[in-house]
Amino acid sequence: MTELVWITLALPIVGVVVLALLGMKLPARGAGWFASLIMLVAFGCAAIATILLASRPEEERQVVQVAWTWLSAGNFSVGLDLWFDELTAVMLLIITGVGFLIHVYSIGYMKDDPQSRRFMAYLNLFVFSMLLLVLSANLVLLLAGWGLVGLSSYLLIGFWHNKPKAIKAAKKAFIMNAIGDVGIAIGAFLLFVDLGTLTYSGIFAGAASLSETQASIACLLLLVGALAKSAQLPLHTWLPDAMEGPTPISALIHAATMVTAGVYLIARFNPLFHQAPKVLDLIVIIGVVGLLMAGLIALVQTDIKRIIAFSTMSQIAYMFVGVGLMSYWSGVFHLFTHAFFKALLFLGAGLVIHALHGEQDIRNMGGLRKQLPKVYFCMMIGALALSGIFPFSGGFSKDAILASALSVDTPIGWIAYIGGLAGALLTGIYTFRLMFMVFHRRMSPYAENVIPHSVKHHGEGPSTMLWPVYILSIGAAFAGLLQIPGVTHVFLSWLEPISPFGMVEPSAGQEWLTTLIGTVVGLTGIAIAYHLYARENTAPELIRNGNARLIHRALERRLYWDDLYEWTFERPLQWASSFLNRDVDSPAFRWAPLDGLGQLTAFFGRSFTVIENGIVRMYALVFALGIGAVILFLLVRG
Amino acid sequence: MGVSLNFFLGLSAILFSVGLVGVLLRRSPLTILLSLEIMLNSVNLTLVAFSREVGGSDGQVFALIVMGIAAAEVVVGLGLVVAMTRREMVLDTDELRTLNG
Amino acid sequence: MIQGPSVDWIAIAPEVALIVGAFGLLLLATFARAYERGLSIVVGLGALAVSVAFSVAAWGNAPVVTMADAFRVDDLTELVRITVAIMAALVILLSVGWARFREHGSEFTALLLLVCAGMGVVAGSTSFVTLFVGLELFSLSLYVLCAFDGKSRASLEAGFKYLVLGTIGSIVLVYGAAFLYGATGSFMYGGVAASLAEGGSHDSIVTLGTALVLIGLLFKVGAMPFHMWVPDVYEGAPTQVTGFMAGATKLVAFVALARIVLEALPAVEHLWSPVLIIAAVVTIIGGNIAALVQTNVKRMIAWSSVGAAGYALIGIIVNGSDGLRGLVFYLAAYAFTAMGAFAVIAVFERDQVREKGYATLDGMRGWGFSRPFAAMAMVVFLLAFAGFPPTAGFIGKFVVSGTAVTHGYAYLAIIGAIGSVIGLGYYLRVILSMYDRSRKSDVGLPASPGLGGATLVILICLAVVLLGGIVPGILLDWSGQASAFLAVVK
Amino acid sequence: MITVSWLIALPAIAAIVLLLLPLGQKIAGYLALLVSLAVAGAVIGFIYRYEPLGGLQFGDNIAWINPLGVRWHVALNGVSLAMVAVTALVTCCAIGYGMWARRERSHASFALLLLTEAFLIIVFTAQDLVVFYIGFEGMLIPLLVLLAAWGGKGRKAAMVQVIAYTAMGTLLMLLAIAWLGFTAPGGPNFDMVAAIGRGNDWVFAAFAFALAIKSPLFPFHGWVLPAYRESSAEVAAVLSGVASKAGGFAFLAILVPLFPEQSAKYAWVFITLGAIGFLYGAFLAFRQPDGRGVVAYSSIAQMSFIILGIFLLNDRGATGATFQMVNHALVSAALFLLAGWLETQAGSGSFKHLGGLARSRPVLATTALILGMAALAVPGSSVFASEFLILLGAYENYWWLGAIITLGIVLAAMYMLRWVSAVLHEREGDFVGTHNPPDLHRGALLCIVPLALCLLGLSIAPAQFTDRVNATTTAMINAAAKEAGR
Repeated sequence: MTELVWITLALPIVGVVVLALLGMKLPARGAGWFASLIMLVAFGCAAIATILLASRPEEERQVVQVAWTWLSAGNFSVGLDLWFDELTAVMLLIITGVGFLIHVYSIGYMKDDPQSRRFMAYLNLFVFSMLLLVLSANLVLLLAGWGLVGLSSYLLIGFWHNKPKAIKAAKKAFIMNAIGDVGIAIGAFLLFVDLGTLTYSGIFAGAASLSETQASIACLLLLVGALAKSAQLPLHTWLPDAMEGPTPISALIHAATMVTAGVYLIARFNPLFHQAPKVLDLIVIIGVVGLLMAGLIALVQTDIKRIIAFSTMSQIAYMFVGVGLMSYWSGVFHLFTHAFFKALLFLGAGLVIHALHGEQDIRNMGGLRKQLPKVYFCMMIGALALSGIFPFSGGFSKDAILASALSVDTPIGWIAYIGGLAGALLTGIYTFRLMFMVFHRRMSPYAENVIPHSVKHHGEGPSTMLWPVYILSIGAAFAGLLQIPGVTHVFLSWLEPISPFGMVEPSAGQEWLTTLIGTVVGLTGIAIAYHLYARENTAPELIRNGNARLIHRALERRLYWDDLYEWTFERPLQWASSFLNRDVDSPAFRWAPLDGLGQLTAFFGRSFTVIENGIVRMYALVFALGIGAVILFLLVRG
Repeated sequence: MGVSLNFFLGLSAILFSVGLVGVLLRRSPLTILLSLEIMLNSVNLTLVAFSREVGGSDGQVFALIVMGIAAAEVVVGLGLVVAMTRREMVLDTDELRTLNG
Repeated sequence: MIQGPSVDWIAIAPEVALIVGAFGLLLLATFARAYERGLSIVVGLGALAVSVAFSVAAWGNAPVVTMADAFRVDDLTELVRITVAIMAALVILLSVGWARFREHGSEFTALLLLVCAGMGVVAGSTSFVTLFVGLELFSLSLYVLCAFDGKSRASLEAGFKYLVLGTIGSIVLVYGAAFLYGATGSFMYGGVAASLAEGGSHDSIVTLGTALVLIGLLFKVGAMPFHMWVPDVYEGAPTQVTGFMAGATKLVAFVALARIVLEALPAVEHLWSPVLIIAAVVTIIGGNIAALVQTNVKRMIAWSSVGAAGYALIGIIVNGSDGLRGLVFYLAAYAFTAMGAFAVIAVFERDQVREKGYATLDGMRGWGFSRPFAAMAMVVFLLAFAGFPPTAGFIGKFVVSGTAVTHGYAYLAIIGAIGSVIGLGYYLRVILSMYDRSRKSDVGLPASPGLGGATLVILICLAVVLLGGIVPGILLDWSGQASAFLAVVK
Repeated sequence: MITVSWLIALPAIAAIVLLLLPLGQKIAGYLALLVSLAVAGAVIGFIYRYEPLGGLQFGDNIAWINPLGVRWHVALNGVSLAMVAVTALVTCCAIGYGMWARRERSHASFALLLLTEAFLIIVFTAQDLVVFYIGFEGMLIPLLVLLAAWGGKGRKAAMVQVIAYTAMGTLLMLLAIAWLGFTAPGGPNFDMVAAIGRGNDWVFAAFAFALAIKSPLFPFHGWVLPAYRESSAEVAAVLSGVASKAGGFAFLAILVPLFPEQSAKYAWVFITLGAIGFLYGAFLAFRQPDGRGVVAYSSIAQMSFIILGIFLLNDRGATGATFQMVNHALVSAALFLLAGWLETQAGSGSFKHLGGLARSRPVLATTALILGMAALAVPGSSVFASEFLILLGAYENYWWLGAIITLGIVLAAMYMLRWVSAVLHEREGDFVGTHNPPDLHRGALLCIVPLALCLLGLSIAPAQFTDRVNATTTAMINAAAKEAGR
């Protein structure tokens, strides 16, 4: 079984090496299919490994294997250790499964791009990094994976590197993630100082011995990493910009896998977070605020991918709420379903954009359901799942989180519950605003121009792009059935062993109640969206009148977070750097020794040689004065 | 023994100074050579004076040697002056300043 | 019949050989003017070889005192004799292609041999009388050698300036000796020391005498503020003579200074030590900063040799056995370095005959590409001046400053270090200029007359400088053996 | 049996041969390359035979300058071995690059590079203080001549800077060495072992001053930017890659073991300066107008960081610092070679004129990216591993210090990304349009790839490195750590 896991981990890096070395010698399509095939095999291995894991008795499902010592110094040593358990298996399946689909999709998506081989290599690199992240059995290796996914994310966001906006977005993402990396690194240092080890088993075993303060500080630092990677408040600003990258990337990295790593981290470190209940509360608060804020901002965005991006942020905030409430299973469950429906929405959006020759503004779309019926159908499934409508997958998972909040029955729980329901309303509105503006209402002039031609030539899109969407639709529609309250509990029982302290499990009654309320709220949101957007884009007039205008503007500027960071960090940093360069380093360290000392010495030299004027009488005079000086000196001294 | 040592020493110091001032003030190479001779003679005077004071003839012998060497000195000096004249150089030491700095 | 002092002819054989060679050469040359150049080379080198042979044979023997105890032949004397003779031989080799040498080779060589003889006398003198005689013997000959390039006004100017100032220096020295004689009743170093040790040494005549003797010697070594002659004379003199002066004269003057202050004046260390310290500090700093602003390379090295004199003074000030060994090693190494550097300049000057250029920094631009060997050797010599490993200059600097640091004169060593840093600044200007790409010609220059001799000189100096840095053990041993004959105060 | 002395003699003799014999440029190049490869091969042999717990190995200890008690004592320990290996590698690459770039009078430049290598190996292997000094000061000569003869427009000013800074430091160190050696009990003795614990504060200060300049440690870094900017690419690679490591190496291998008391007493000075320098260099790198400026200031930052790691006086810090020295040597050497290539091909290294080079130049883009990512210590890279160790060491002693310097890591990410995108990405610069540089040439690539491969190898198994040096670094800091009470 562990061999299969190793193979799963190794395959993508083999892909990277092969693609990098063969490079242009490979036909573009061949490279795409090769990378996809690798992912398929990896998925197969992961699936078989999961089945083998499931066939073991529950207490033997935690496998740790050390390959070799990676780094050591004194009594510090970390190895290339694999950790394979139920949580890892879920992540593994999502990464390789969704990863495979998106690889296939990319073949079609990138078929006209001359650099598609590079794209495929980057994709494989990302998958490898992500697998490393989830498979690691110690914090250093986790950090390595954590950083490498950041790197691949950087490479892929900036894939079209002649677009300055894309490069700027890529850098922003990388730097914000670097802040997160640093957070985790410091957390690791503190844990090492406190516990003397960085392996999961060591940390989990020693967690109980930590004081609450120690545990809280360590958890806070890990949380910094989680927030940065999962684009949660206040480190979220990179995610919307990251939409400058190719759409498959948005689907894979910025929806299905990488951004959920924060949730994975918290779930993984649940024994540690258990020691820091205040941090868990903080996570819930951040989640609630984040999901509401992202939902509100999503209401007014006009870029189709940005809307989905803010929705991603909002949905991950739900997961944070779930894990923050110690209902780890529900958070991961939502992560699981979200991978399907959000990847689906992104890929669907990609098809729309493809059909519109790269147009991303939903105001330039409209009425596309006739031209793109299959896409419309699939995206509708995704939209319903996202809005949490029973019986689509999102409904089950989101309601599981909210039901957990209900069952906790603390002030925090109630905040989460009510906030989550409000978020569900927003979700319904912004999701269907998107759906109605893209697929319903009258077609915009731009779309009218482009679409007939596009559909005539390409249909709805190449089959490599359509089939992944179909498969994801099936997942988005039915993945929730794994966990029907009171009927099936595959997910819960599968994940239960990962938390030694148990998890919050709502009763079936609480779940059904929440499902009912959630569906009603979601449908209400859809109704509002229908009222506002289904026929004409009436909302702008509505909102731009009166006091709502200011709010609208603020939401459009994403509540000024970017401006805040620009004025508090970016500009002061540049200013300080320029100041140090111009006014400190150059005069104090580079100018002074050179010109100052050198010129001064030369000046002394020149003044001094003035008496060496060539006239022998002068020389004799100096001689005479010297004689006088020496005699005087000796006589005066005694 | 009417004249004390200090008188001789004083005289020699004056002679030395005269010679030195000559070197400092005069610009003719020949005068400078003359001034040098005066200085040498002040040394000789000192030597002889001390020789008388100390007893023995060492100082006087040394004075003789100094005289001999002074003669050689002048020969070399005059030779140089002659060479300078033959190169049509101005016999003014203040003009001898192509070498400076 | 007057009873002359007993003379140990074997002991003074090196000087005798040189003097006989000098006069023999002059005689022979009058009869064979046509062969003047060849004769000069053969007789000159022969006399030097005989002189060296005698010295080498006596190396390691017990010291011999002769000439009415006024002359002592010990290993220090031998070392000076040998070094000076080798320097003179190098001068002859370097002069081979020189037009003046072809015409007046016998005079030049004879004077050179006399200089060597005088220096031998100075090195071994234990009396102010012999010191003065030796000093004047080599000084007078040197004045002429400096002015020897009759076609050059600068050469005459240099000779005259050297004569005037050098005479003042000698006068001051004798004047001081006279005062010491008056105070102690002796011209012998030993006698002076004994008398000073007995009586109180606060007598103002002693003070005056000490001061004047010191000044005379500081003049000869070219220490500040009695250095004024050095740049002009070094610049104006024929380059090979400059090399000889920078190397041999300095060595001899320092040996004389060391003998006097350590053998004659140990009782008045409180008088000479502060003077030397101040002179050392002023000389190191002054010499180097003046060199920094020079544009003529010959003059620059002249100024740097002023600085080097200051550095060597540290060895006397410290005057432990380590310090004196360092001093002797430093000076011997310096002699070869300076000779090598001036030999390179001589090569350059011959290349520049048509342009009538001096060895200015500007004139040297790109020259390194035309004469790669000479230029590379110059780099080594300059690095040796600056005290970089693996040259003898490094070992010299290391031993001198090391003893200073360990004997409580760390501040002098630090001053020396500052001087070295400034020194690096101008040595590198020369290197930069030689390898300036803005004016380069790949065309090799034609072989100028006498290049072979110059190349040989450069090679010899290079070998000594590098071997002195790479395997300095033997040279250090010799220096130690020689310096052991200097009394150590304290 | 091959000893370390061979490693020194081989390049030195080859250098002399190259200088003296009138060989053709091509033959000279191949000869130099062959010699550097032979040295590298011998080093690989040493690595293979090295016993991590065996103390000093492959050494020679013979009488040399008897009157001064100086012995030719050279040998390898773990740290030396690492530094010698990296020196051999960087020299190969530098010579290879020089061949590719077809320098004028290249035989002289190769000879000087080999001479530099010989001196550097002396520095890294010397067990006698005078021998160490000879290497330390000696390497300045070839480097300065290389800078002077093949440097850029501002080379004269750069040289003055280098001299003003380094010469003063090394001379003071010479005085310190002299004091240590001449006052040794039982006659002059310059063996390092004999000097342990005998120094006083002043001697320590003189040593530290020289090493701080060489490294450079803030605030003695003024010479770095001009020197790195004006040197030709391969010289800059050697200078920043290995020559600057002589300072860091000597801090760890000489200063700390020889002056345990002072090292413990004044550790805070170096830690403070190291922390300031790390942030300062990062801040300055952030706004440099060209690639060399960025790498120069990042080198200042990195060296400050390394010295900080050494003076943490714990296993993690010392091993991490050693590792970081090797990593930084590889990274900065490769980056300078790349920068040099860019300058020759695009006509400028200035960000103003560059940009968009990634388009249709996949090899260049990949190489630059890998190096850039290694330089910013992307987690999982060997640089990350070493920085992690140093930071871990910092946290063990002073958690607040670790917190401050982690800021520098974020800054590093910012300035390296700026470099990557300014060269490779965004819009095409005007010089890129006019010069239309090709993709990275195979010749230049061959010089950079070995460095990058080493980085990759070290990323995969850094423990292969740390296991070999652990014992040595522990021994080096042991006494000082005891003094500091750790």
